Amino acid sequence: MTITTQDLRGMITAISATISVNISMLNTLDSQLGDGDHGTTISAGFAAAAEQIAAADSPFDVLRLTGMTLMNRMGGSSGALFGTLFVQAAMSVKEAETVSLKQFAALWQAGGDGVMKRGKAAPGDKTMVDALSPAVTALHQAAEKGETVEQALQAAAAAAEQGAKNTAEMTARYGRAQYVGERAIGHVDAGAQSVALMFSAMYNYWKGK
Amino acid sequence: MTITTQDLRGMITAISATISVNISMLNTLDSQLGDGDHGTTISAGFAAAAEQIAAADSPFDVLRLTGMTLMNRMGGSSGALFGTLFVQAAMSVKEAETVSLKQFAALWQAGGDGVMKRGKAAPGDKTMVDALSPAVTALHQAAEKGETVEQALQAAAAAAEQGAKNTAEMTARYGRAQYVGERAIGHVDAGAQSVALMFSAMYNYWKGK
Amino acid sequence: MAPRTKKLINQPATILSDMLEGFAAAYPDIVRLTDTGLIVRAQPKATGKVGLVIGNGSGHEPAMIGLVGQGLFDVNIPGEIFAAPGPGRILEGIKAADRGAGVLVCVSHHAGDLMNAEMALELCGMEGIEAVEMVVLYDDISSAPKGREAERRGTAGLFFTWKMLGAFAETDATLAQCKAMAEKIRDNTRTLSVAITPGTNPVSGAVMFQLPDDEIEVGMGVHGEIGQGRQKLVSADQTIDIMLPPVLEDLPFRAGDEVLVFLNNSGSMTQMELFILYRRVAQRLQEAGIQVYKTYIGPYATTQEMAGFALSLCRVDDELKTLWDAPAIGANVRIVQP
Amino acid sequence: MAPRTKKLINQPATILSDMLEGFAAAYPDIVRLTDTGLIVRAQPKATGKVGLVIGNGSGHEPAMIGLVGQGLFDVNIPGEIFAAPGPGRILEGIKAADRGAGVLVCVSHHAGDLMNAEMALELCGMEGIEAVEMVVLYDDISSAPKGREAERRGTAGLFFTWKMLGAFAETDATLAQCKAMAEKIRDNTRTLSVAITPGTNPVSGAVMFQLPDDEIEVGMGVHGEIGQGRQKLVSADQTIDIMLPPVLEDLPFRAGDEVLVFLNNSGSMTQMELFILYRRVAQRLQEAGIQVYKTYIGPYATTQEMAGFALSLCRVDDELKTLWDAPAIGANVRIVQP
Ligand SMILES: Nc1ncnc2c1ncn2[C@@H]1O[C@H](COP(=O)(O)OP(=O)(O)O)[C@@H](O)[C@H]1O
Ligand SMILES: Nc1ncnc2c1ncn2[C@@H]1O[C@H](COP(=O)(O)OP(=O)(O)O)[C@@H](O)[C@H]1O
Ligand SMILES: [Mg+2]
Ligand SMILES: [Mg+2]
Ligand SMILES: [Mg+2]
Ligand SMILES: [Mg+2]
Repeated sequence: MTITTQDLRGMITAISATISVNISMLNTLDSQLGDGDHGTTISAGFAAAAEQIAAADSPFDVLRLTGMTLMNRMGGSSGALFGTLFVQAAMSVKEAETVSLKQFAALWQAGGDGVMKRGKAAPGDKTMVDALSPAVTALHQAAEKGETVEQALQAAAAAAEQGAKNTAEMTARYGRAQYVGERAIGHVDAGAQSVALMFSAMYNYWKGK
Repeated sequence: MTITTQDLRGMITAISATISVNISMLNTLDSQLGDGDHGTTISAGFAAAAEQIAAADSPFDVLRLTGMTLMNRMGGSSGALFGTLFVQAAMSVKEAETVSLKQFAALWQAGGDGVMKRGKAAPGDKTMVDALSPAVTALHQAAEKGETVEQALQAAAAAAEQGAKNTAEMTARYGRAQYVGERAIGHVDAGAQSVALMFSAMYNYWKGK
Repeated sequence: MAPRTKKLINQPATILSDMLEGFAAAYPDIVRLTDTGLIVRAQPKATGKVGLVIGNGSGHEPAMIGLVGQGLFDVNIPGEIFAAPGPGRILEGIKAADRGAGVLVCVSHHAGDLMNAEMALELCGMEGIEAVEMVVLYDDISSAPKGREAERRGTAGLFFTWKMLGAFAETDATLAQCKAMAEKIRDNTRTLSVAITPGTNPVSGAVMFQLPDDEIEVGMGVHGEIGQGRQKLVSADQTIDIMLPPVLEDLPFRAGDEVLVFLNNSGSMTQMELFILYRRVAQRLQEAGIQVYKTYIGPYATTQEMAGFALSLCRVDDELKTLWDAPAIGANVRIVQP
Repeated sequence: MAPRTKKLINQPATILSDMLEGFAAAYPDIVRLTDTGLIVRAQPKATGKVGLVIGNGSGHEPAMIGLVGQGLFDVNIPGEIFAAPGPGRILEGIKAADRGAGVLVCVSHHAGDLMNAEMALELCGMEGIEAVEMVVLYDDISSAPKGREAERRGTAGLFFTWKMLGAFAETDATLAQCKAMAEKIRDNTRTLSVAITPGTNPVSGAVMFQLPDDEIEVGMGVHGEIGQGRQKLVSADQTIDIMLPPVLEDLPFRAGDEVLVFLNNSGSMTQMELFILYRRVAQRLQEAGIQVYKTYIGPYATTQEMAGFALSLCRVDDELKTLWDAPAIGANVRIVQP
């Protein structure tokens, strides 16, 4: 079973819808560690992206347009990082007409690598990387085991959610949260929670189609 | 019995001492109706005046130096008005070597007229005039009745105190208190209270000498 | 002693002298602090020109120490916080400003400023100093009704007079002409202020007035004097819609008029807010057919860290436009054309 | 919707566009707002000169919209409140600043600013735009220890770079020379900030940090980032005595050096306090044998209505002195010599 351009458009739309109903939750998380705008910012970014991709007609186009829109609409570090995630993901499916589960795992891997290169944070630094990285691992494992896309997304969503939860135990070395020091402990990172919501939205899209 | 230059110097010194122990009371009064600095301001003025007059050798000199010092040290409207009070008082004893009770009443009359001319306020406008004006009347009456200076000062002090108390019932047309409107009612005017303290200090000086 | 408010001062008694020393040390090219506490120009203007002097209570910086310099005042006599200087010091200021063509004593209309200036002029009379005139300026439409303009307070709009009178006094204008020019500018200026949050008095540490979280005070004076009344906090556009019409009606400013616009920052307004407010002013003036010649946005007369602003308009003709565009180089107020 | 803080805005979503429209309307002689939301010079500089560009989060006004103009920036790309603009908009800014001699993209070192500028340069590479360089600037000694200067944040001291680099880019300097000049100024600049009371985020309405009534935060960043630690509120003189020594030691500034001094008003400090603080700075520098060439006191990078200030020093030689004295005419920053 492969993932089509239409599926990717549907997933971006689903992410946008999910994020939009979680704006104040994400703002609240960000207000513990940062400036309290993450929900507002990322929701505006995905809403714009969901509009922009209406006519995108290849996996590359959907992902690249999403990334460019996030970058320019969100601005700041999170725009750069979420934008890079999708732009780098796009680069790994440049010629593809559809995306296999293996390719799907690889594109998130490429996106995640782009984020780590751009932002310097590694797993354990209390950022979006802490949700992204286990999700990518889960996708790879599912692909190796020959699971379905739905099973893979379910596992990725669960791994991302757990990864986000785990950030509560960490202190931050990057982003505004680095300035709150030990006071960060006990609070989930907003960007990691957004990544968890992204995978959960993609799983729900797939389950419901 | 006449009032000598030395007496006038003693009275200014007594005023300075009395005002200095009432700074916060006067500031508190002023903070109800104005900017809360009247005690600080007038105390600094009289302290400087008491220093300046050490070598003054005529009633004119004592009063004029006091007035000039108040003006320049206090600044603002109250410096102008308390300064004018003493400068105009000085002008009415220009040549005198000592001051009779009648002259004493006349010099405060002249000072008070100067204040009213400079500041435009009349009795009833909730200003220092409301303490000054009854004190002057009391001095005139005592002089006419042939009372002693001590009796005259006692009556003037009582009249000024009552006059200050009466300002609580008034609303203001001059000074910063004009901006608080009806909210002024119930509060004694700080400048009127200072005038009452002045006469009370002069009475105590005389009683104690 | 412990500071009584959350302000970085040393002690209340030395605020004025500490400030003046720091100010003069920062701007030696522009001002000098005299032994008697006057702020005078580092380079006095040429002889034969009218001297401009003003005394005022301190605590409103940049007013007025920041307005001594080329194209502005010759001498400022700073008083204690919110208290005009006494007549003796004003007299010294008058003497320091005299360049042989007379001195104009400018008064922002407040009781203390006026009384002390009057007394200083009486002292001039006693000393035989003759070429001295006084001009009393006012602009605040909230402080007395139309028809009783001379009872109004001097507030932010006087900035127009200082700037243009300052330029005029750099020419060969006579003392009488300077006084007439000040009156001309005054009579074409109208101002209305609004306060959002109070400042604190740096001497007493007292908050200068109370204002509920959802209210504003329209007509606030520069010392926190209560104005026309409270209103609900509304949007920036609605605030301008409340403030501009009474200003326009008072002069009145009419279609076809050309104006200078000034938004005075009372202390802690953000520039962000002032630009948002100005956007609406520009829109409304355009609708009214009134043309903006130049705009000035910034602090002039502040009330410590009070948040609020004054909206001030001045109707200009060609003569005033030329005076506005002339360079003004005070320590904290520099008007130069690109 | 009801304003969420006691600020005069219309609504959070339109803060940026409302502000830019009002700003451009107020200063048509100096700036123009493009359709794509860039602030560019009203009169572009002559062809053959290096273009200077900077993108940044808004909410720090006058930074950086107020620093576009003669002797300053050619183009500013204002981002949303406290968020750097994305790479696509920076690319537009680069194109708008190009006068045929290349463009220097200036970055105040913050993660978002740096990442977005890097991406913009990658876009330039993809589009074949070659004469573009990036320079990353930092000055805040509290944000990383000595020896790790390149990790430090860009704060108020960058004002020195903008002013002098701006003057340099009005000459025939090449792109490489401009970049080297920016680095020279950066490497001679050190800054330390202090915050007294917090500002509020105009979008969320949230107070940006908490500080007890009797404490100050030394090392505060321009977005309310916590610094080195809290200290008790002390007098103005004592505050300078805490702040100046680490600044002097860091470069180090030595006896015989000549310096520019800048006190940045973070928002709602009174000028009164800044002059009182400057007095002590001048005293201490004199004691240390360090000569002040020029002083600048005023807002540059504000954090909304936060009360606080930054103390910044830049060591200058004859070349830098000449650049400092050249005229700079931005909308809200005008440096002209008397
Ligand atoms: N260097 C980084 N690497 C990875 N993720 C980062 C980095 N910096 C910030 N983030 C992510 O961005 C999130 C904050 O996003 P947002 O609030 O939108 O931006 P800002 O901090 O500029 O307000 C953080 O929760 C974190 O997950
Ligand atoms: N026009 C006036 N005529 C008479 N007295 C006045 C007038 N204006 C003010 N005062 C007196 O001055 C007092 C206030 O003095 P003070 O607090 O020292 O000055 P300020 O109001 O400038 O702070 C008032 O309480 C009032 O008695
Ligand atoms: Mg955030
Ligand atoms: Mg008072
Ligand atoms: Mg007072
Ligand atoms: Mg943010």
